[in-house]
Amino acid sequence: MRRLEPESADHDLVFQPILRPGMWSFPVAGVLLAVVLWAGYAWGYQLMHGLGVTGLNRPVFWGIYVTNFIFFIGISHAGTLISAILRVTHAGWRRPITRAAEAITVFALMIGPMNIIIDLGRADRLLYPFIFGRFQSPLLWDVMAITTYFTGSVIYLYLPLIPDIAMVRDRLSRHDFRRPLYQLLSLGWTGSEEQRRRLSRAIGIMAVAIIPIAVSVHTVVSWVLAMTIQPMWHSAIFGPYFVVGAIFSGIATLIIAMAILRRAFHLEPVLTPRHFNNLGILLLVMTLAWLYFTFAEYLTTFYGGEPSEMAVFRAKVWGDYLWLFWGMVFITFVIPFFILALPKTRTIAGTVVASILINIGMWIERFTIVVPTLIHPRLPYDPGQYSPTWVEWSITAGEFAALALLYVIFSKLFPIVSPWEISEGEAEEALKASKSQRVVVEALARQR
Amino acid sequence: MTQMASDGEERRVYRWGMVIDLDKCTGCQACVVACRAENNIPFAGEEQAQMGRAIFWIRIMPVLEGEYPRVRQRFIPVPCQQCDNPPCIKVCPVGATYKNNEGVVSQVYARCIGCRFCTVACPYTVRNFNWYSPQWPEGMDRYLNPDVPVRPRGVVEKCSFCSQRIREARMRAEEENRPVRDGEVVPACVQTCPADAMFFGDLNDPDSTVSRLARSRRAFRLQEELGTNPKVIYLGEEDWDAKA
Amino acid sequence: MREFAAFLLGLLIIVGGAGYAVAYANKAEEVVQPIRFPHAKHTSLVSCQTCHTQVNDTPHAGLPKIATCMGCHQADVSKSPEAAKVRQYSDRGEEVPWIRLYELADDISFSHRFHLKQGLDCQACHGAIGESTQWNTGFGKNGTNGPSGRDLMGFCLACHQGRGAATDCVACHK
Amino acid sequence: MSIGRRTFLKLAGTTVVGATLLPNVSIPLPSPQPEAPAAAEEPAVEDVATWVPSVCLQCDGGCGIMVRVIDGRAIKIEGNPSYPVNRGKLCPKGQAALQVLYDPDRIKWPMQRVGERGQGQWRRIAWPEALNLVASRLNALRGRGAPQSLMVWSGRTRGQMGTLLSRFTEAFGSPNYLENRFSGADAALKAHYLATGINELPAYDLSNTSYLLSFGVSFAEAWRPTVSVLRAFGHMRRGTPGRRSKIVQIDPRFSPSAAKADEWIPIQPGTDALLALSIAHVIIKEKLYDDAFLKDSVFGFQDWRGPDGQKHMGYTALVLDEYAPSAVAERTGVSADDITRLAREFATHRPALAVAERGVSGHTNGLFSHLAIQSLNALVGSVGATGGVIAQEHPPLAALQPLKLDEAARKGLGNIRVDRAGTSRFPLADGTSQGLADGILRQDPYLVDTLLLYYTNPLFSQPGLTQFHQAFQKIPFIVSFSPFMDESSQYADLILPDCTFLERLQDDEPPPHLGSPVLGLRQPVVTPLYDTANTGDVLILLARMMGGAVGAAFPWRNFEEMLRQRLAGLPATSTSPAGTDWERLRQQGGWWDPGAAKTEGGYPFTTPSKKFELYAQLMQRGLQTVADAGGQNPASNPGDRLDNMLSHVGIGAYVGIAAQGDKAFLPHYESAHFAGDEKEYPLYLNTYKSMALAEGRGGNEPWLLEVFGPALGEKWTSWIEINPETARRLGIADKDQVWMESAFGRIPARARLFAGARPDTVNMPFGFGHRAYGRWAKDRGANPNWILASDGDPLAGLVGWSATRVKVYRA
Repeated sequence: MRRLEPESADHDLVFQPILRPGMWSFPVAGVLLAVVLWAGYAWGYQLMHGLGVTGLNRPVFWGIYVTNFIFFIGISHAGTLISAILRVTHAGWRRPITRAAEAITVFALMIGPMNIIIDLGRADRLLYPFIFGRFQSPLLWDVMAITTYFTGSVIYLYLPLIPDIAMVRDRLSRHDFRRPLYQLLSLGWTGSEEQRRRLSRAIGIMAVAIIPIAVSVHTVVSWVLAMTIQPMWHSAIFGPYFVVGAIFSGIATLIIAMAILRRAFHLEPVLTPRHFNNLGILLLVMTLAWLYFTFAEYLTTFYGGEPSEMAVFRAKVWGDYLWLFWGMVFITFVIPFFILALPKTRTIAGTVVASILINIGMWIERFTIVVPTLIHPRLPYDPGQYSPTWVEWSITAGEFAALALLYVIFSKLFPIVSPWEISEGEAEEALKASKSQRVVVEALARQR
Repeated sequence: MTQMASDGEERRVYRWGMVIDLDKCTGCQACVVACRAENNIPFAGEEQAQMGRAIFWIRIMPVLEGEYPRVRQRFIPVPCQQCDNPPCIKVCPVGATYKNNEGVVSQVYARCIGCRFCTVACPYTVRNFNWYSPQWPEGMDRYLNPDVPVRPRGVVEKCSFCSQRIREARMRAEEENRPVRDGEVVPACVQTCPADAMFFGDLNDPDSTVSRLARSRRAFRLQEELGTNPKVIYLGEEDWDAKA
Repeated sequence: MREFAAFLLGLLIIVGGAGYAVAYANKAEEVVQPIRFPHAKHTSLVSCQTCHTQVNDTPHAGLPKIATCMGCHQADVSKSPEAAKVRQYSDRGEEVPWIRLYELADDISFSHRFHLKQGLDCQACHGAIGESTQWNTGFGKNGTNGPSGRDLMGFCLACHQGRGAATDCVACHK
Repeated sequence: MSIGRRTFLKLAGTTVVGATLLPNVSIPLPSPQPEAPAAAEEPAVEDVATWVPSVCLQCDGGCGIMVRVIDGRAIKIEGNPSYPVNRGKLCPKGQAALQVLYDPDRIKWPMQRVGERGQGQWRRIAWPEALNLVASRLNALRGRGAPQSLMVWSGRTRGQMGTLLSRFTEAFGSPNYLENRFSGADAALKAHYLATGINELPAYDLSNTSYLLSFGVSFAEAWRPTVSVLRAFGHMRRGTPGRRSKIVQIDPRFSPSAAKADEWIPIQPGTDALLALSIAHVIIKEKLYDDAFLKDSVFGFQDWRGPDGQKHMGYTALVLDEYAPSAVAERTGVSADDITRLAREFATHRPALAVAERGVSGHTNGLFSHLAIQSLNALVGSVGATGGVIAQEHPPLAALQPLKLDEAARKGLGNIRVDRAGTSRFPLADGTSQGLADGILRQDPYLVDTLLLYYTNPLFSQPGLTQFHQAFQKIPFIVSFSPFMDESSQYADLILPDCTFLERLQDDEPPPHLGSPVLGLRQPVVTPLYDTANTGDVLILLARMMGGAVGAAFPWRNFEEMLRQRLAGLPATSTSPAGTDWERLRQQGGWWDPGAAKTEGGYPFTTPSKKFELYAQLMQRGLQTVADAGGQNPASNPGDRLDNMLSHVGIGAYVGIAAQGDKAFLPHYESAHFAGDEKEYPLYLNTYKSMALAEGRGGNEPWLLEVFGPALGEKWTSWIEINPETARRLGIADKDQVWMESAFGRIPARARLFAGARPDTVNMPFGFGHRAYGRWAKDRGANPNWILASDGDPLAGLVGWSATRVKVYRA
């Protein structure tokens, strides 16, 4: 077997950002950092004064922090789940995008649960769930599932990174200050047969293991709502509904990230329209699945006509949330469906537009799941109202900025497209004399 | 019901319950104010109150029906329903709320992390959250009840059936080696109710006033269908039955 | 290897510092009472209730009022110069500013009366303070004898569990 | 804490010097504050609660309370379980009273105005200086021979405070003592007087009533004594096995009372008398009345012949002639069938009781409507009977020294009142605020030089506020005794702050309702927080500083001494110690004697006929007296005959009472007048009191503000209720900000659509719209008094709270 050393110049492209960082990233990172810092200030302000600085109230005890939580946990499925499924199913076209997807997972999982901490009335008692935890609480299930998922995702991101880190290590000059970092992280990777065998085995196990974990995570997230007896929360399909929504928004996020990386790092040869096309088809499947679940959920509620449920249903479908709700349906289903169904529009631009709309729509979906139920509690009290304050919006903006910022930093430190995996693929393809792989290689060559 | 204490003595186990007679209740809100005075509940002020941030351990739910001139309105005082199967307790991640052996759903302020899972899980929306630190402007803290702690910002609080009063009565009874007598202990709301529409006592004692009233044909519980099995029992309104 | 040593050293500093801080926080603060009061001398003559007059009737034991002290010390029963201080306070019409040793957290409800009626004696909680011959030995604020701030809940709970007394949170917590 | 007491002690013990006009008197007074009970002193035991009995003063009800005091701090208020008025129960106002005591915006010491009126600039002034100021001014007034220029205006006077204030005014020589104690209920009082001769509010045995016709009575919110009424309500509902009383609420607004009633009759505003009299029509026609009672105890049921042989029309003839159900159905908005049904139910479910209150008396025809409604009780024999109107016994207090007037006082008292009560302008009034602002403004009949305000806040609570503000500017010197910086105190020149009711000693007789006599003892539960003093003490001190006949009228060292003298008359009963046993009286919280109630055995009528008078001879004679003394009114000539006065020259010309001859003295319907043109102002404005704030005195208590309007979930602000259909027509949505405009101005309001509002009426609560009164009350909501007409009833000068038309439009 061909030794996997990076003399293959095709790979220089993906190392470019690390070896010769362009200056463009600093202003971008600066802006993102500013937003994050502002959010930090907002959080500090909230810690100082209490949750009163939000728009939360009785009965709307949960608002966009919980919305964000669900949303970020949702997009975390971009990642690991997709790449694992693709890996397990030996989808060859996955190779250039797995890294990008896995990174999204890890970062979304860092940010998502932050919302729970931000949402705590007593952040100083953060460790209590670990000290005094009660397993009957779905929140504890969340803690467990997310911790496991996060650990798994980090490992799953890290394992395929090892050979790449080693490659970077070997390409950095002896005096480069970053060298010790890569030295440490590469765990003495030499690319020996034994190492490669073990790595491949480890990745294989993780890929299988991560799928049920990922499914369980969003199921459990949905159960935080579904385990209560609140109208339009207490639903048996919430688990799969949320998982489908999570994968849906995850793919959309991945497409957006890929498009940005493609432009930013000139990865056009690696991330080809084919990838977008394939992901677009996946997205099309998911939007149909999402619509199916949404329809099932709402039809069941409507047909049952239970009064408390109908109060929430009415609010969403033709009440105060009419615009949000139908807007959501429009931008998460109607428009994306047409874009993605027609091969003509299933282009890079088309899938990106659809993905942006879908992500906005999915955030709104989370919001319209969380808030209208709380606004219409079971007892017909003075109905609630909720308008988030600058603190909540700032922190929300900060979270999206933080995701982007982490991504930028990551992409400057590690190859965002795995040269090793591509090489691995090349090796496989070479055996199969795959045409498509050659196209990539040729494209890479052309690019150079 | 009794239970054996370790020294072999039989000890009475109470199961506190409340009965609210809606036929008598006039919605005057004396219970609401009495509760706030007894339990050191701060007032929220206009801005916060309009946002729905005012804390009430018991509140009046006005149910208005019909159109002019055939209008009907009921006033339903809603304290914590003290469910026997409380949805709030199940969801608490740290055990900051629990049902004690006398059936009272209690909140442990020192344990609560303020995640508000219990407040959203409660189908009666009777749990409250301290959005800000409680405030008693310029000397108004002088009327604070030393028997009840002041809750800090960021924790959930709720009706305790005036547990400080129950504790006091139980200790007095134990000192005198007798059970707590029917009517000996009442929460602040029950004590003040001008129309005598509220009752409090031991549901384990079949002869207590609350047990007797709970067996009434008029008796119902809020959202019985949820299976929460509240220990706050309502008595419905009656009609004047002369043939018109 | 050197890193490992540094790591160990750092860990040692952190753990040690924390331990010291905890120990320091729990160190009994020695209290200087306005009058050097030997408990033993009094308990050999009278019961605790003689001076802590409220203990049978109220939740509080009560610190002795000057009138209580003067019940005996009106006459020169003791040659101690400390006893003379009692009369000086009385002459000035002042109460003795005793410093309370045992304080409970704000959210604790505790009744002396109730616990006495349950047949407990003072020593059950207050240990040997009644036998102290020195006015301040070992008895500091939230001190080492009897219930203290350190693990008061554990102390109470152990007894409650042993006697089958209430262990419900709201039995003691407000 | 004790500044107040110390300063006052010093003052009381000091020879008053430097007041040239004053006799140099030395008044050796002990502490004007009675010793507070044990709790307020150094606690005998630490941290242990004591319960101090006292009497609530959050409304006119007068409930017995027990205040939990720990370390000198008042912690919680509960009802006094043995007090007969409330039996351990308390309303939200009583529960919130600690916020009166601990209100940070209280007036903490005497203050003198330094800025312009109403600007709110003050300087602290010592008590001796302040009292000297008042004493010398008042003595100067007497010196000038114008004692009538003093006006004393009081509100919630309880027990001996009323006696003290009126005695002071009389001894001083001014006829201008105005007490608006029962504002809104005064028509009930007057009607009760005209029919029975007893000049006080009627007492109702509500608990035992089987059928209650409630005309505009807010029994569930604001009918005194609140708690007693609510207790009675509970009893009517489920108190007696096998009997659940029926309550019919006749009210333009679907109030909480209507919600709790069995039936709601949304009557056309101002037509209550029509409905009542047509019910009477059915009862008479179907002979459902109590024949025996009518024969023995009622005067004027049938036509009758006077001593001069002249034939007079009786009640029956009038009612049968004019008020058939079919004749009134359209005007009242109640169908003839309903009227007939109500009449039959009322007459056949005895004891039945018809009561009326604010909702009825708020109209210009209120007094006559009250007479009509009250007559129903006579028809079914519910006067002096269980479950009906019952006689009220009073505690037998020892008499005070008779008042000896000097020449100056006699001369001053010879003047007519500023408000023209008792003249042909308001012939049946004892005092009225209706013509008052006008009288002060025009200095007609004379200048009001000095005004003392006790527990009343006219610049907030009187209709026609604009005029009252102008009038107050015309008064050279205003003294307020208020513990709070209310609107009227802001216009004062000097404030001599009273203690709040939880800090002072006072006696308290509840309004009539139990039948049996009660005298509560309000005692300080804590030592006064600030340098404030009980106005009772201050008044006695002031009188003694003034010396002369005024000083001699107050021979007591302080209020407690006077109180003890009066209470000495109370005998020991099975439930209470004798009045001389001061300590036990204090421990119990008052004196009462349930055994003395007379629910059976008739009614102590003091009318000329010694019967219940359907034909009100007292009215006839009262008007005749005024007519005979006609010279007092420039518009009437001496020797005017009564008929003339009524129809042409006198009252008729003023107010337009339509009825003539006998009909005028019988319960009848006068049409109600509403200020404002019907075309321009198409909606009736119906004002009401709420449970939480009543007339507005609770506006500085956050606990009450936060629970203000339970029916609509409103809090911290006021609103107007509009029928949804009307609102739709006006283009107004729920919670819109709107203007409500009458012929007298406009106020902003928050519109709430409410199915319980009549399409032609908007409802607005009192209690908001303060322009002063502390941080929580100030600038919150709106006060309808700014746009209410100041007219009302023409005979007794009663205020027309709902006699104004308005229009509503979006802001």
